[in-house]
Amino acid sequence: MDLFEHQGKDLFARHGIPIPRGIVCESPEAARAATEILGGTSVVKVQVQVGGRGKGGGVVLAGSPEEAEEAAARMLAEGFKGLRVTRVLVEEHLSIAREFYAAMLLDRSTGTDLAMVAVEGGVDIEELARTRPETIRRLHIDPEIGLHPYHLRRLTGSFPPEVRDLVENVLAGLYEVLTGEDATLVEVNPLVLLSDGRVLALDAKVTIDDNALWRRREIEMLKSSFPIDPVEFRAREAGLQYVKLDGEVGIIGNGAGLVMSTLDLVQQAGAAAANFLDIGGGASAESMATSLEVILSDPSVKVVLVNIFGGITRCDVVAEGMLAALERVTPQVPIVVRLDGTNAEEGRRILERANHPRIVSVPTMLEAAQRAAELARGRAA
Amino acid sequence: MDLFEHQGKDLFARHGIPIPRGIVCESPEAARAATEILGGTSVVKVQVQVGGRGKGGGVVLAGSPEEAEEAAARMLAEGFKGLRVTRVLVEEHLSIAREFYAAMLLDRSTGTDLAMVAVEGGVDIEELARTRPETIRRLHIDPEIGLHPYHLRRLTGSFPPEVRDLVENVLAGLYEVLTGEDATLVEVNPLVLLSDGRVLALDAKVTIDDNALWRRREIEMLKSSFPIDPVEFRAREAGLQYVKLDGEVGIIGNGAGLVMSTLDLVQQAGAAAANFLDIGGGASAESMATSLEVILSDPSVKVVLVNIFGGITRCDVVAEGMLAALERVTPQVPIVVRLDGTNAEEGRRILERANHPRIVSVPTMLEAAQRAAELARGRAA
Amino acid sequence: MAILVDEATRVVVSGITGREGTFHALRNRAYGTQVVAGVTPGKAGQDVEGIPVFDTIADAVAETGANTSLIFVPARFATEAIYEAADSELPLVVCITEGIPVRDMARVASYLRGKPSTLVGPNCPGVISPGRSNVGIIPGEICAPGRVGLVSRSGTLTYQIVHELTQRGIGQSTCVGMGGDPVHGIGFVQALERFEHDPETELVVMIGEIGGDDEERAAAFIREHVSKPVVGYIAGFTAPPGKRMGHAGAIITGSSGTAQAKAEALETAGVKVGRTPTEVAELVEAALP
Amino acid sequence: MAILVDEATRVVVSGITGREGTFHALRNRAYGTQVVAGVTPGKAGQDVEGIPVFDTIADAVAETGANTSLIFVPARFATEAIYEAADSELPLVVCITEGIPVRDMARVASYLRGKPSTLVGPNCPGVISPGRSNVGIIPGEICAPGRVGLVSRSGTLTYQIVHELTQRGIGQSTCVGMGGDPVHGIGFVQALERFEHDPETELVVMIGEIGGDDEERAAAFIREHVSKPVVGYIAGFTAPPGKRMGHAGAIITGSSGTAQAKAEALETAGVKVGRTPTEVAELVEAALP
Repeated sequence: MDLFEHQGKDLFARHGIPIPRGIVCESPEAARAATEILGGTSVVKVQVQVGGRGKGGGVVLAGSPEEAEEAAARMLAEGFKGLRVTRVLVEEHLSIAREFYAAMLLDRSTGTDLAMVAVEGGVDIEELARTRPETIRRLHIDPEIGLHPYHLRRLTGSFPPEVRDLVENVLAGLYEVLTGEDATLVEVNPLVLLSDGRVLALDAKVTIDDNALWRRREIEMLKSSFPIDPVEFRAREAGLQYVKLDGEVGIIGNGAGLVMSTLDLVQQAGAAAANFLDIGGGASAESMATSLEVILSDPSVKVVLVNIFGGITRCDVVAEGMLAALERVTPQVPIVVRLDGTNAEEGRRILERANHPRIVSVPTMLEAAQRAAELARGRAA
Repeated sequence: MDLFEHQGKDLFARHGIPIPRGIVCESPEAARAATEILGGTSVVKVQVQVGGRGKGGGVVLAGSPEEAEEAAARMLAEGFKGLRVTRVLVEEHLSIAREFYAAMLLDRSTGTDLAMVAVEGGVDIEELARTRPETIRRLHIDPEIGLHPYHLRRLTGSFPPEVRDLVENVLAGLYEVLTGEDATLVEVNPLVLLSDGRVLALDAKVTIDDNALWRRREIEMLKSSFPIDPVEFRAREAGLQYVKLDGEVGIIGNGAGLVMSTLDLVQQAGAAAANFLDIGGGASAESMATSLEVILSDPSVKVVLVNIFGGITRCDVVAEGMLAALERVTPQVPIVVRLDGTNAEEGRRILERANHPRIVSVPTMLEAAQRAAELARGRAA
Repeated sequence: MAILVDEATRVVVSGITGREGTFHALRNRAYGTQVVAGVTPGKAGQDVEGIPVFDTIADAVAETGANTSLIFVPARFATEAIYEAADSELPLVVCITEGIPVRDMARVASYLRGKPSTLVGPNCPGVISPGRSNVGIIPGEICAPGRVGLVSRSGTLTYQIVHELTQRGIGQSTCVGMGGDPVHGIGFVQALERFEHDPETELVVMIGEIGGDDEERAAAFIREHVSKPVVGYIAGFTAPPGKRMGHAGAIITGSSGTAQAKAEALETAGVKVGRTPTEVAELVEAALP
Repeated sequence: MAILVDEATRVVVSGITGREGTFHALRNRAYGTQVVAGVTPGKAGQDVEGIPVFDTIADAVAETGANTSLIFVPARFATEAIYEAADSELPLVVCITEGIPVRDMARVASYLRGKPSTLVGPNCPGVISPGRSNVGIIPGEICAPGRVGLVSRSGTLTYQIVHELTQRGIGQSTCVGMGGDPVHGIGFVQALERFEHDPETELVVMIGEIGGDDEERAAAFIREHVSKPVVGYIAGFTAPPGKRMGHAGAIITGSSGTAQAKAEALETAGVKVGRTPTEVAELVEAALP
């Protein structure tokens, strides 16, 4: 779960990391008032869960309350990179002397935490990593012993001596957020040294482990602030892994790998997926029914492809779920179905008996993908 | 640092382990009043830092306030096993259905915590360990992962089903005391099941790691309650490792191993040590001076034996410390001195120059022990 | 021989009295697996259709000689079950449970280093040596005994590919579902190493997906240490790049992590990479003697 | 050869700017030890009579090629220094500091398992290979190069016995002060193992004391794995039994832990045990060719 910048900064503040003064605004008028509070100038920052804001016009320096109002109005009206925008962060305008980079993440290769810092921060950190990787200090922190002062000293060795203590304080705070809030990533880019000598986190990127949200209820509740389209909302409510894509074949499968593979096969067959939907292991009839309803409610879907290989999931349950959905909604598009694995025969028999006009049963995954692509092309033409 | 029973029980209570109602009393009258508060009967328990109270008359069942007063008066007047007694614990008299045993300690062999429980508790636990070791369940708990519910289930597997949860609660509390209070040993013998179904810690033996007292200030302050003789008090104030013994040769050395070896040699030479005193590594002149004063203030000392082999400790500093002490006190007994190691020549030269009438310089440890024993025998005769 | 599980495997199921635990324990037993015990705290003395239930794994081991742990308990109790199995020194621990916080797994992984237990999973379908022993949720009926070893990060994709192999008459020595979690037990490298030394395995199929660098490390290992033919599959060529927030991930993985990069790394190491599950089966068929 | 330290040893001293750190670093250097660096946070760039000071052990290693850590920092920072040395993968870490809480050391010991660093100490006098390298606080002038290996739980008692050996013209290959803390790094067994394989060591002296079971385990190891003669000494025959509170200690150690029991265990394993330091030296003299 990716947090908005202002939510990440709230966590930072709670763990002792200095952040700029700022006010979250949901209207242009609020942005204007906030700028007045902040002394007449401000930085207006769009709140979205993607990167690239600086280059994409998502961060605007406002020289007056009016300029802040205008910037906020534009962001709230136009959105950002195709995403709906419901809020902006209006922050004090600061005099920056120098920019650094700091990040910590749980490194899956080693199963330990990895801290990274660079004395050269700013937007081009990836470029820096490619061209001069030695400028980025990396240090693994074994979870068995946790963060120690020597880790901090090693990380800040190339920082100007007068800021080392301040940067170490920020790093200690980042480690607290990482380990104490079940984050998998915390990133500050840039971490800034101000002209007055303070060190602040000017940005905040925080990703929380979805598997740990049950013990981070306060963070989980932030989800309610995320803008979301109605289809995604329904899918999430049903506990489904759903990602909207640009194509026309609605895809339902069980297991991320199988669904990804289905997407690949559909593309190889000349069509494109309208979504990624994983009903997960051991899906109930109800979650299958909801999945089908979710996909059928997407107007860009020309064909539905249901690809189930049962392990924990039982194909008879899946078939019943599909029929349940088809009693509630009347599909306008064909539904290509391929069932295999646990109780597949029963599942296929259930569908056969139902003899639904939209259901096209296909024996193999490859053929199912090809058939769906073919049908999609036919309907698109 | 060994705690009194009542102090251990305070720690137990703080970590959720049920204990009997009890009142600490420093006078017979208080014991009488406490017994009245507790309903007219009580158990009066002498508070000392040694075991064997049950067999030694240190625990008295008082059928009336008067009996409690008498018992307390006897304990406070007579002491226990040669120790001064300043307080007794007056506890409610309980109806005991069954006795168990539970202990946890940091096991030096493995560097992990070790839990031990027995369904048969009571005073004869060591006998049980010898004759039927299988009745004592032992389980190591790796500090890397800490105590888990499965550890508790394994430990309580042979307990009556109806008390397992209660015993597990006690064990979880003991583990908290062990790890959270820097204890090296926590022991409950007996852990009792009462007729009304409750499970209580009827006794408490807690040893705290001396090296960790700087971060357990509240526990360290309990030291002020321990009765101590004046010689021991001075030694402790000076940071010296001092233990009073029964012999007549006062021994000062540096390093526990060297001092122990000196004790052995004195005994082999036919005398006995009056004490164990380790001035520690890198001793200052002042700590040497205090050591000598402490030993000289013990009337049972007939000869002093100073055996120093310098590593961090410098023999010149030791010699100066001795002379400083001899300016403050005038010894009535001979002081056999053996200096070797770091700056030994300077040390010996300093003593030679001082030419003190009581100081007998001896070149080797073996000869020093023999000479001290000889002098002790001569003076004893 | 096979790897990890065989006729000598004796399974103790943690969470046996739960819905999934009961279902799969009985299914594994019906397959012929020796499911000798279950563990559910507080239910010692009961049984699940004849499988005795114990309070602790230690009790189960003492009473039944179990040597393999199979874990079905809910996510928030699953790491506890792994620790318990490791402390009972079971050589194999198969954790099916999904949804374990990654930080908890990092601690587990750290604890298991140097311990005698091999962990498979979590969030995995388990291990089957067809015709011998099935420990987990892989549908036994899609497998057949044979000489192809298979290791996969993906559950259902494994079934798909095993299914296609079996339909062509190609049996498997052992199929290992290593699971898709970021921090996990046995990986491609350790499975490949075991298959390399297993005389019954003639060829290895490895099924990867986007993310992480398990496949890249496997490619490096194959080049140095694997003499048997390896056929690969990578899912996620058309997966959306994802709404990536920060740069840190890209900095540590560099260009790797994409399906394209993984497939290329494997091909450079001499692995034949199929573009579809069907092509994987065809490549295996062609490569077998 | 010798064990643990020799001419190739390059020492970085943690806490070099403290009183004891400076004193012994210079003393070790004066002995001929390559003391190449010191570490004191915040004092990087300074030097201690020519020994450069760094901010971290990692910096010191990068700049000076240090391969051995010597720790003099106060007790509450000492485990930090051990972790730092281990994370810099120094093969040898010698911790002189005394007074470290035993629970902290238990965590250190757990962390070091499976790591490439060997810890000596804490609360120990260090290691000396006479004439080659002295890492710690053992007075170099009481030692002489030779063929007796020595390992001891006690600091000053070690000096005493080394002194008696040297006075008889018996030199030492290496003297290891393992320290007297309940949880410690290298023990008798590991030192004996290294001496057994060291071609320059012909005989081993081991100096134990009451408490724990290190000596008993050493006796078991000697019987199985040590071919060289071993001479022992145990301190504490007349030590007071101590004001023992609980029974738990006695339950786990049984009858062992006393000086008598330790001496008997060693003698049963073929070790000659001297009753005084002087007798130890005599036994060594008699046993050497």
